[in-house]
Amino acid sequence: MTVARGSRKTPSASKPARKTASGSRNATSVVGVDQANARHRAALLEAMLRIRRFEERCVELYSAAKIRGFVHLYIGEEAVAVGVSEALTPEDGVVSTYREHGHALARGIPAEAVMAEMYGKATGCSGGRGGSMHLFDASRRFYGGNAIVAGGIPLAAGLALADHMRARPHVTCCFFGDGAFAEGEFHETANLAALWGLPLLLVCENNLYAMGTALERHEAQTDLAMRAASYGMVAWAVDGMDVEAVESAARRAAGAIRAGAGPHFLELRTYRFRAHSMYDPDRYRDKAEVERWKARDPITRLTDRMREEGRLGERELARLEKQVAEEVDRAVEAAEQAPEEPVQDLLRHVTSAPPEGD
Amino acid sequence: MTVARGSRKTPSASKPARKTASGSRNATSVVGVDQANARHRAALLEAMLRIRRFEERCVELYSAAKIRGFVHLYIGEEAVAVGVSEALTPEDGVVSTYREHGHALARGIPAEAVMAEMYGKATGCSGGRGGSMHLFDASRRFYGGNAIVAGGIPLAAGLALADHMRARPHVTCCFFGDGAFAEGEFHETANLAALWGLPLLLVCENNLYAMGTALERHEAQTDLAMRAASYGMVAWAVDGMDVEAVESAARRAAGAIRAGAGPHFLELRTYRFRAHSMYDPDRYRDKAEVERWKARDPITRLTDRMREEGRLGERELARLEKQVAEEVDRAVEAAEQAPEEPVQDLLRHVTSAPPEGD
Amino acid sequence: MAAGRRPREAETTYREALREALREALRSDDRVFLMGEDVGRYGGCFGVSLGLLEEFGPERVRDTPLSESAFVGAGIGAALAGLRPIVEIMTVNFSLLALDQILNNAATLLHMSGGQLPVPLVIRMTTGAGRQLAAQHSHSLEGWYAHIPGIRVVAPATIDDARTMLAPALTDPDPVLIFEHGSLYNASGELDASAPPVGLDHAAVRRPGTDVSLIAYGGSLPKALDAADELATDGISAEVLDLRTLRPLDDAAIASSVARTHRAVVIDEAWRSGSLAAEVSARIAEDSFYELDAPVERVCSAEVPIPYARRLEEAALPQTADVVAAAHRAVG
Amino acid sequence: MAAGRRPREAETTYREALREALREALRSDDRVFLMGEDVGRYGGCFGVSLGLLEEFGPERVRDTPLSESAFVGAGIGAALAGLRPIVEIMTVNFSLLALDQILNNAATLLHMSGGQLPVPLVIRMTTGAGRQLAAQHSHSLEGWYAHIPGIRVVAPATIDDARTMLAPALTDPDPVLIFEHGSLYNASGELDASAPPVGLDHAAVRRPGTDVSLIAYGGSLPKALDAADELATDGISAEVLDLRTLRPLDDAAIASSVARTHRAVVIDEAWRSGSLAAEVSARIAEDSFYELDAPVERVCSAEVPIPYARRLEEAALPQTADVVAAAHRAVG
Ligand SMILES: Cc1ncc(C[n+]2csc(CCOP(=O)(O)OP(=O)(O)O)c2C)c(N)n1
Ligand SMILES: Cc1ncc(C[n+]2csc(CCOP(=O)(O)OP(=O)(O)O)c2C)c(N)n1
Ligand SMILES: [Mg+2]
Ligand SMILES: [Mg+2]
Repeated sequence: MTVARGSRKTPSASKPARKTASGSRNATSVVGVDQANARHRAALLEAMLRIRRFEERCVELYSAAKIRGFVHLYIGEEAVAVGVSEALTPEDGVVSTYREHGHALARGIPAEAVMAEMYGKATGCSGGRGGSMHLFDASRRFYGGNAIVAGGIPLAAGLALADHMRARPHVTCCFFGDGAFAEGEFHETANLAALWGLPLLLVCENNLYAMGTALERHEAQTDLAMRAASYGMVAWAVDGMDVEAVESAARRAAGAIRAGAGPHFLELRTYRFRAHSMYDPDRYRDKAEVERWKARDPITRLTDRMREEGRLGERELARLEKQVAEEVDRAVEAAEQAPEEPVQDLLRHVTSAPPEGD
Repeated sequence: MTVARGSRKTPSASKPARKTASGSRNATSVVGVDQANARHRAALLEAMLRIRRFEERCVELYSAAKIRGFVHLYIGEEAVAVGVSEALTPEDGVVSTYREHGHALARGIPAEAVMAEMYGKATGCSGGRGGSMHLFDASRRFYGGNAIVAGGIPLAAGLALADHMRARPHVTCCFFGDGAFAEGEFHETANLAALWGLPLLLVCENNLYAMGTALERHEAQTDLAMRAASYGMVAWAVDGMDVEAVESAARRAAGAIRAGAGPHFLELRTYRFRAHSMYDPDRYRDKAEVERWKARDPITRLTDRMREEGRLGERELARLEKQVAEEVDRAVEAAEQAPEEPVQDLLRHVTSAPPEGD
Repeated sequence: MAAGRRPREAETTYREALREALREALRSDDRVFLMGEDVGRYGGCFGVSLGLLEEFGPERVRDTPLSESAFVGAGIGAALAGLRPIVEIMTVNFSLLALDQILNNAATLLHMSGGQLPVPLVIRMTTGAGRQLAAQHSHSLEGWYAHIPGIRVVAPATIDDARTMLAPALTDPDPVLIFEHGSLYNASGELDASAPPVGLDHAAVRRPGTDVSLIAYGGSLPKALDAADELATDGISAEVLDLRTLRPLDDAAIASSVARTHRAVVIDEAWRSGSLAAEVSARIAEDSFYELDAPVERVCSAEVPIPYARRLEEAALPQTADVVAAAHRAVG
Repeated sequence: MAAGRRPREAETTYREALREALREALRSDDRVFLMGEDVGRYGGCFGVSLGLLEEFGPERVRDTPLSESAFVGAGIGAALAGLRPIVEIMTVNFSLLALDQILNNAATLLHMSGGQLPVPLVIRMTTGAGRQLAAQHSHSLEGWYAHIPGIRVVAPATIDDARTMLAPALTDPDPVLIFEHGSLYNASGELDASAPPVGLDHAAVRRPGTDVSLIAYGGSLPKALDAADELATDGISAEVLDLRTLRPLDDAAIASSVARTHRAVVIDEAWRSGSLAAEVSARIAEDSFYELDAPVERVCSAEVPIPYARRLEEAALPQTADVVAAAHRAVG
């Protein structure tokens, strides 16, 4: 098993990306690499904007008490979800955390289904039972939405194990944070996955904080990729604020996994621009630090790059913004209108058998 | 924090051992280094013989149904307990596993108290409530005797934390097996100890098997010292069949810990000559492998070395054997005679308050 | 099999019956696999899976590292992905390390996902005390698991149940936990191959009676039956009800037994406070209030970490004599 | 303080009362320290320990990594070594990851060592549902902990108890678990500084009554009190008993309340089957059999992973109206 030391460098893209965020595949021979690239970037941008605008609306809706419970925003980290999701096929599996709006939207769950879930409506992607922290979509092999830190990691290994045993060429992608790295479940699963050579992509979103605790105050060894490599799996640290870097690393990793190289670990160096949750007064971070990271906003970074290369006109950006805004509007509207799950259905889905009295 | 890669070599002794296994200290200026060394070796030998003969008797007593429950023999691994215990002071703490007769005896708990415990008698070192897997001696800071694999490791970190917070120059020594390395609790504690710089000596008895599962079938990366070093702590692999090598490594580690260098990890490469427990038919190991390791018997190794150097006469060996045999005899006799804990005391010690009705 | 033709009965142990059930499951459905610590090379820590590695290979009889949380979680994931894992946790004592996975994932995913994600997982584990294994190896925590909505908890107490409860557990689309009491593995008896399996829904009257209901399960069933024998010599006719399924409880069976006897003794090896026996006792007093002629008696373990010493352990655990005494108190 | 001189009462919140208790403990005994996830820089996930880091420094207000098993185990070790750790587990939901340490070490070491190793440890955690936190963040598992011999389990439900239960918990030579219901943190009221603390042994009658006993604890106490108000308007005099200590239960207080009222409703936010309420119900029916005029009623959570949607969650949890209805059923 190859052990790659986690370096601070991003592995370079092995070949131009061919599948766009919108899911369409363009044959390079027909439209040319440049144009395909441009289209692909636009799709990446759109996907990141969708997450950003969706969550900005969530903040308003939370203040208006339309959304309740714990809500954890992904703003600032969009490049990770979007870049990684690009490397996955619809047959791959995804396991996520409580900070998973970005993962869910990037996976293609419609904004309407996610918003309705946050409203607790019957049309939500979990029938209103899950809320912000528990988004699911079996049809997209999106297995949630886990609010126990590191609790989804063993599950992801099991999904990968099933593919492995059935010789299916799928990857299971598991998102989790730097804080989760300290939990025993991460360790147990990393060993298990490396031992059994499971087709598992471990995606560590290192946003430098576990709630209010900075990485260097919760990890003895802050080079997480190095730590992961010590299990005998390939591990890279990647700039998580650069969606193209993320995509390229994820593609390389997913490709290797599909080819049978066993689990891979990506440490995505990123940052959350907002507080940990809606309740968090964010007292533990230096404002200057937050500003420094905001200067690396993945959306600005991509749009700047596209502008520089003359590949993004203001008109196109405006069009994308408008499209995304409308989508979010529609999602909110639909959620407002959607029916609630009837209270008499409370006991449905506790077991697969219909509840007594049905 | 220094990170030492786990090499296969044993760190050489920094200075001649000065404290003997029997606990007496000899001033080198008075008796000369050679003589002190010889005496020290005899003490090491005696300590190993005590464990060996004690456990051999346990086998007989188990067949005779004098001892019940789960019993895990240490035979073959004596050099580890004896060598490590040499590096500890009475003020240091020790946390052990269910395979802890060797640790208990090497720590100085009288064979009588251990044997009585295995008989379940009131005079046992746990008042008969613990049995083979739960030997305790608060007066010797011997904190057991833990039958949940890896369950003692966090506890040991806490003992070390207390010393750390109180600036007491003590080491807490925690024994555990290679199998425990896969448990989340090991990982969580290794991180915590390294992060906080705790005075903790992690002693991994790598006997190549976790029950019937060979190391390479439970660990993705079998170089355990290397894995431990990845947490940012000093870690060495040591020949666990050579009591002097063990002692010297443990002394170096304990010295560094006392000097404030934070946790150290020792991987002791050893082997159990007997089955995992009394119930184990030992089907999973190659007989030839067992024989190969038996050829490295730590007791034979030390006696051979002493004989070669003309430091062990057959008379002295016979004397030691006799002394140990008598000690074990006395322990058995005392255990036979000892009273049982009265059944009406069943509810004592559940809480510190006397049970109701007392 | 034609009615009337009775197959030859074979003497078998509880252990062998479990093994035969595993073998049948592995043979009949290639989605089934067995996973846990030492289930393969070692043959299972209690010898249940001996020989299965040789027959089915290391992919389907899968040894795991000591990582209870990871391999139970992996079982949940594999179940989500269409397999039918049987996860063995050596003993209930170690299941605490996987309890988060069981409660927060296995039991919860179906509901939390609005019905999208059933978890067809079977988890087996040994439970109970009585072999001088001391405090950390003598737990009886099946009552905790029976508290969790979304899972089914069963406790085969007979050779027949050991042989027949696995198949319906694997057919159940939801997680099923099977508790095997350590004292039963060597129990032997005749396997009644013609008896229709009772399934996973119902309690079973193991011995009919009229004066008092002895309600037990798992490792306590033999004690209840012994007590009934003894009570019979005192002229007391005790009915012995084997709960079999601890969640959901078979309320109808409990109520109808109490309606017959008007007196109940619940036997449970767990510590008394907060035991499954408490739930059974509470249900009887709540649901059969006007049927009861005496307070429900509970015979449980003393509230003490189970000690090693033989006599102390015996004193801590429910014994036949305790059941007899409780029945006498109930009958008055 | 001279008798007769009543100190000025201050309006305070449950959160502040807890904080004041922590501050006092840290000030008065240098062996005391607070350890847990985000107790320091963040100020505690529910703000309880806000400001304590600044006052006592990072050694004594100690942030931990996300490693529930390790830091709870470390608390046990530190207690063994003579310190008086207060370990905070953010919520009961995450305590499962540390349950092995609590059950197999904290609760067991004293007995298993034949009395040599008391563990003077305090563990605090938030419990309960009601804030739309969904299935994994809404558990009420204190009943499980109350099953474990060797530990004490308490649930302060009032401002006074929040202020006064910590000190005796720290004096207790054995492990004490403190459950703080999430819905109580913002509750505010007057702290009666002159009232003698009730200690950790006794339940408290929060409102006397004669027709029915409403037995509650923690987050359910306000609902029981509201129900009593409502019942009063129907002419039913309800006594409200706050259990306060869940292990050991104050049997005498329960029995004497039932002896007064002959009817009991037990309110518990846990799932009904296997809840602490089951134990209380069973004890009443067993110990006060001849006092009871009606079956004990239990008002518990529906047996469903707690759903996020507001109306579903409300329907799942015990509500005042449910208590009122149960009391009416009991009174008949
Ligand atoms: C086992 C567990 N412990 C504690 C918590 C409370 N908690 C929720 S999120 C969080 C921080 C997690 O940090 P990280 O893994 O870095 O993810 P991030 O929130 O930064 O995305 C904590 C402590 C929890 N949900 N689960
Ligand atoms: C958490 C837990 N899981 C499983 C067991 C059963 N068990 C007891 S010892 C053992 C093997 C441990 O191997 P290792 O740590 O290498 O120690 P060794 O026995 O080789 O000394 C197992 C699986 C246990 N006691 N605790
Ligand atoms: Mg983070
Ligand atoms: Mg081993």
